Amino acid sequence: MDIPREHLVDMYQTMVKIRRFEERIREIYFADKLPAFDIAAGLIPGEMHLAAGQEPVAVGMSPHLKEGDAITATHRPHHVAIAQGVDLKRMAAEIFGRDTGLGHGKGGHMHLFSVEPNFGCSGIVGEGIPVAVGAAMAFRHHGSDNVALSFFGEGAANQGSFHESLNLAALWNLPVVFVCEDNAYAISVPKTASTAIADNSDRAAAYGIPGVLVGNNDPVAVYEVMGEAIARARRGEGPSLVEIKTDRLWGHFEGDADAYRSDKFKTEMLERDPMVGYAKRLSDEGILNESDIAAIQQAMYDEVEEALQYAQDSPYPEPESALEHVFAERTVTL
Amino acid sequence: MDIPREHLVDMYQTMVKIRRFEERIREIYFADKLPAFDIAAGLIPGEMHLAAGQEPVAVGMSPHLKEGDAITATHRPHHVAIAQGVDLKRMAAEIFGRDTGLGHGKGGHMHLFSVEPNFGCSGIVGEGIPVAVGAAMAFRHHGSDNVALSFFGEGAANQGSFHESLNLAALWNLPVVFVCEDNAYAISVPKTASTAIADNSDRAAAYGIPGVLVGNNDPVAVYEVMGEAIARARRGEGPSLVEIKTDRLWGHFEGDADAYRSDKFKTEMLERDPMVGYAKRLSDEGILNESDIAAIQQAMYDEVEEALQYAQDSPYPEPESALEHVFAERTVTL
Amino acid sequence: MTAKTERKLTTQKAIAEGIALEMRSDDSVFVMGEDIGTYGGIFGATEGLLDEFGEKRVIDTPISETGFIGAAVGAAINGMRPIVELMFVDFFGVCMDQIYNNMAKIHYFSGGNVKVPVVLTTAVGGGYGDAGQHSQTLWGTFAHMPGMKVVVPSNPYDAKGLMIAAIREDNPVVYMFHKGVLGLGWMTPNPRATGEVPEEPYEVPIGKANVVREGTDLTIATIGLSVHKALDAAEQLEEKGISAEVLDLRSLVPLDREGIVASVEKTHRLMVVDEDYHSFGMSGEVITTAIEGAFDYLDAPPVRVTTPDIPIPYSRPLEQWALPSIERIVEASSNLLVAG
Amino acid sequence: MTAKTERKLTTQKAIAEGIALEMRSDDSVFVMGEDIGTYGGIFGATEGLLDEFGEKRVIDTPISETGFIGAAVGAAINGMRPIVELMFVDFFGVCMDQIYNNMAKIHYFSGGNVKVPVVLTTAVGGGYGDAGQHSQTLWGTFAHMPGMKVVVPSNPYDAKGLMIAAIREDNPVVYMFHKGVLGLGWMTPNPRATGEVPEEPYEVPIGKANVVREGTDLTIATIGLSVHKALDAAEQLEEKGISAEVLDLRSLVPLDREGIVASVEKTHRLMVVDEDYHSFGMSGEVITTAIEGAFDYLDAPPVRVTTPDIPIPYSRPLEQWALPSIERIVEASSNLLVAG
Ligand SMILES: Cc1ncc(C[n+]2csc(CCOP(=O)(O)OP(=O)(O)O)c2C)c(N)n1
Ligand SMILES: Cc1ncc(C[n+]2csc(CCOP(=O)(O)OP(=O)(O)O)c2C)c(N)n1
Ligand SMILES: [Mg+2]
Ligand SMILES: [Mg+2]
Repeated sequence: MDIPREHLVDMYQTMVKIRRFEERIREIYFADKLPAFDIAAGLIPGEMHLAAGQEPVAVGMSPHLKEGDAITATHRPHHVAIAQGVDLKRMAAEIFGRDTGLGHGKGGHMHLFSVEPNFGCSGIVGEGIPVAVGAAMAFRHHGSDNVALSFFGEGAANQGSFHESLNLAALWNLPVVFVCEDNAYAISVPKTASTAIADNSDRAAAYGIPGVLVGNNDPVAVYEVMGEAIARARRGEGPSLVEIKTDRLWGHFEGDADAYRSDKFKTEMLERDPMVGYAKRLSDEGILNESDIAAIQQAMYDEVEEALQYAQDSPYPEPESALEHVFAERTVTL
Repeated sequence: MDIPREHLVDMYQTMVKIRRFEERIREIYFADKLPAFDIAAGLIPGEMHLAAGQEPVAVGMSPHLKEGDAITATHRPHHVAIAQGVDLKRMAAEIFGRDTGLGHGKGGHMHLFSVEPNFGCSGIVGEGIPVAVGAAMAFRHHGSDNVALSFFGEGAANQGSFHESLNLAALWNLPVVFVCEDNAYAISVPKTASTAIADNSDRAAAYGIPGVLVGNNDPVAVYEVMGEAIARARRGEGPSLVEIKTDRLWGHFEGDADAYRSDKFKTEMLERDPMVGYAKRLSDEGILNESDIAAIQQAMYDEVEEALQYAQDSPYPEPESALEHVFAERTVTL
Repeated sequence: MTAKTERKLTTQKAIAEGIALEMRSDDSVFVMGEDIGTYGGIFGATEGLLDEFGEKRVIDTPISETGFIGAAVGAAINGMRPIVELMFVDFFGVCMDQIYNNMAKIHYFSGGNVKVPVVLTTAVGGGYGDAGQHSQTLWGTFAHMPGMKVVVPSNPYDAKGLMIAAIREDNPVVYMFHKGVLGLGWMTPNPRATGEVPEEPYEVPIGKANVVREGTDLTIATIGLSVHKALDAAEQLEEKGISAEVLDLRSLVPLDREGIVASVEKTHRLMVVDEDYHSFGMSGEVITTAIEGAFDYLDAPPVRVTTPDIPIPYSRPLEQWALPSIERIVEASSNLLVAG
Repeated sequence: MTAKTERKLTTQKAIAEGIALEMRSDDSVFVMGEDIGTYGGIFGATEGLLDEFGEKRVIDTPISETGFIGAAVGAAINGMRPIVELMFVDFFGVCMDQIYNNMAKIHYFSGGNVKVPVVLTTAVGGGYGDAGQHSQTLWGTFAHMPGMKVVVPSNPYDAKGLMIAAIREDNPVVYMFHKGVLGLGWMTPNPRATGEVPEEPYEVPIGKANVVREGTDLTIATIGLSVHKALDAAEQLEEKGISAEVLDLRSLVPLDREGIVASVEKTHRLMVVDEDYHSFGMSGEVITTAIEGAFDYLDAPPVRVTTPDIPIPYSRPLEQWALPSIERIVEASSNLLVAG
């Protein structure tokens, strides 16, 4: 399969954007919480789950998306949201709890909802999986060829919602791609202590759908496998399950001492950082030279800074606005 | 595998007992509800799920049980309870809502709990599956070689608890046998409309455990498969999933018009009634002659009548006793 | 409100008719759940819909409540108006996350950008020997958690009007029908379960209580089947010279606090009849509402007739003793009148 | 009650110590849950247990709450005394059936023949920006359903004593620890989260409220972190010459109704502070309890300071505005004193 050059470059560009965003959020998150870390303090309070290292999972999908495709992601949503093109400014503003945020500050980093692109995520493991099934039902009803994608971790694959959702999508032959981001850990619990078999992709057989494994954290491999799974769904040939072995470079959430992963594991993981590997590959293959890469990095850094600045400059919502948006006003007319 | 004669006879005897019990409960259930059926009226109010036709699933297991083995069953529990040897009198009394019942009338036919034998059931689909996993954890902790069995219908195999429980049992290599009673229907919903694949036994692969299919409703085939699964668990070799194709001869609950199953399906089903087939086999093979069979039937009929009489003669609990047994009195001493 | 006709329906048929009318006028409405197609719903709430609208819009599901209720949420976000049935409310425990954490909160999390117009229908209530996992009402549980409206019709007219209003709502609505008010042929006959229902579509506003019987001596605030029991009790009380006002709350979210306060200001005495568990539920909330709004009007402490904090027992004498009964309402009313 | 020592612990360490003591004396006690082993529990409630007791008795689980909580029920029925952790109470929706329909009802269904001694531990509470699916308390939800005791310690001494009592109970106990009272190094420092704790095992009886501050002008009945806020408010009120009695309910099931009534009979005024959602929960039940037991003693209608019926918002100004605060308690107290 030969991949259009712009896709290869787009993927790199998006990877840089994601990584930079996560790095800067991390800095800002800690900046005003240290030395005595207080989770409630600072510009960004609460839990913060960052996806550095998992960029390939997200960027390999995005070139295959079209307008209206729906994505449900997890508590670790930034990479997927950025790869789908969620407004970076409004996303940053939401993470900063500002009125200009996607949810006017009501949701926060685990509850990012965007209408166009069609994105949502949640703080409950496995909660988004059946939601993607329902989005696919709506697409079929409307006769569109849109596809729904649901991202979830390998830990979520042991939650009942995984089983129920895959059975429903297979039974009804719905256009859904289930994407298992296997970073080998659910907080401190290694996959070997949570999952009775080695590869969740083998669980596709329990639903009679294709199960494909991407054994490394390579954006190009993800691109190819996701391309086929999405195309298949678009053609009306039904759902598939894609499992991607990836790496969570940092702790489960920021502040996690990460003592449960051995130094050896962590060192090896950092050595295979996909940012480095993919950049090298692109230059080796002559697709990007050093100055291209430098230019891309600068452009992405600027875009991220702009978004973060927008967020920090935005006002907080009024306290009383907490009472708004519990219920929608009636719009249906009699 | 040659099967001891007494096992073959025991299985028949128990099948007769189960069938007779279900037939008589059915008569009594309707007796005082007709002509104008009122579910709240009569000696036995509420929903009544009977297992006529599913006797082989239960009796094929029982010769392999030993004292202390735990069973969790479903909303359709009588056949399994009788096959495990739950006290027929106290079980009948519970179904009649009497103070002498297993639960002093508090539980009813979907909530039969017995300490010895170790039996429980529930009204929520899939609820008993993880309970069996926990029983197996206790057995291992106590160093016993007891086994836990969980019975559930093919409809329950699409409930999240099925997935979570099988993964746990496989992960922890626990002595559990998961028994899927596939009668092809979940109330009115045929398996083809609920399950993305043909055989739930194939789902065992998602947990790396053996999955065995008993393709017909033959007690001897069940005996052999369950014998191996139970022995395997007792040897400490871990869980298995057994699926048995069986028939629910009557409606989902009594009063169900059963209009969703075609006359053709129902006629063929009645033609393959395992009671008839198994009796014929035993006489063909010279294991039982006509008078043996007649004697067995008489004995079982008498035992069932005795239990039903005991139930009807037993007093109702005092209304105020509804307040008892919400909480247990403290027995642990400081 | 449109003029009534002479046509009489059971509550069950009124619900099905309300759904059918909206499905005809709005193609985005569809129904999903266990046994709601061929079977027409275990309690008949979807009777006849499969024949008229076909398998694409009337969808029988596997026993996967988390899966298909979560799917209803996803469909609603993407332009549909799903009606999804949880066969018995007692089963909520296998799927509550999708209901209270997802369906009910997405609109809020999105700051109003995403709408989730789901109607979750579910059967509630006991009294017919179905034991502890098939007899609960649990409306207090649903009403405690924000983001979903909770309606409980007690008669055919309200059932149709509330269903149509619920379907047209842009918010999640939990629509609880009590098995005892449906007028099912296989349940104990209940004359109050049949009544006049206009054939055309109409709405009953969600959030307005209904004075189903005017009275002056005490207010009996209740919901669901207990409305019928309160009305029967009120007739007996009248013979004793006690004039009871019966307030059918009709919805718990929104709760018509003004309606409660207004009635108490008139009668000066309050009884709450609640088939749900006694503590931490509807009875305490309604009484507190009266205290907050009409403290100085109360001539005696409000009382409650509820189901005690026990699992619903199976055996008839136990269950009948535990659930609110006409006798208990009459007795408590008499006591309330002499109190204070 | 055994004599206190000078030794001080945080609430988190007191919980872990209580569990360790019982595990030493009773081999049937074991712990199961997500990240409770190597990690020691996300909130440290099981810190050190894996090292002392090993993998057989301190078991990390997959993210399968229905599976492992159901397994705890099965283990309890078969002679074990499991302590099972639901990491955040907000996750109850994926496993509530095993909790309320199974764990809490089997003893009743069995007519007392089967015991289910499970301790379900879970973290509750907000105030640190963790948003709408990680900040709820939901004790009203658990207290509404019969068959499980519900305890909520507010300090280290009670935390250890209630844990030991819970483990020794032959009934299911839902043990809710508020993140804000644990004394965790990564949470906003809270001096009240550290206190004297005897080293030996002892019990705090489940079902007895605790007057943590004596007062004469009003009763502030509350639970969890709000006990600390009420105590802080009481100090400010004292400067205004208002004497507030603070009642730490400590458990909702059983609810110490006598304790509530006794305090109200003394102060004649009641405020309930509840971090849980406003409606259909603890605040209404406690007020109704006072009305039923001390109506004639009340000089003014009881008031409540609660979290409104909204999902917990993420943004700090919104969340801080929505949750009960010292300021709101002080202001409502002052109003309550002039009312009536
Ligand atoms: C139902 C539920 N259980 C537990 C949690 C707590 N929790 C949040 S993230 C997480 C680990 C998830 O692991 P995985 O699915 O592999 O995703 P990852 O964090 O590795 O991206 C857990 C246990 C939760 N949010 N929801
Ligand atoms: C969680 C849950 N969902 C739905 C029901 C209602 N219900 C009771 S039995 C049943 C069908 C079960 O089918 P199956 O598991 O095949 O068992 P069978 O009745 O065929 O023996 C259903 C849907 C329930 N009791 N619990
Ligand atoms: Mg992971
Ligand atoms: Mg079946």
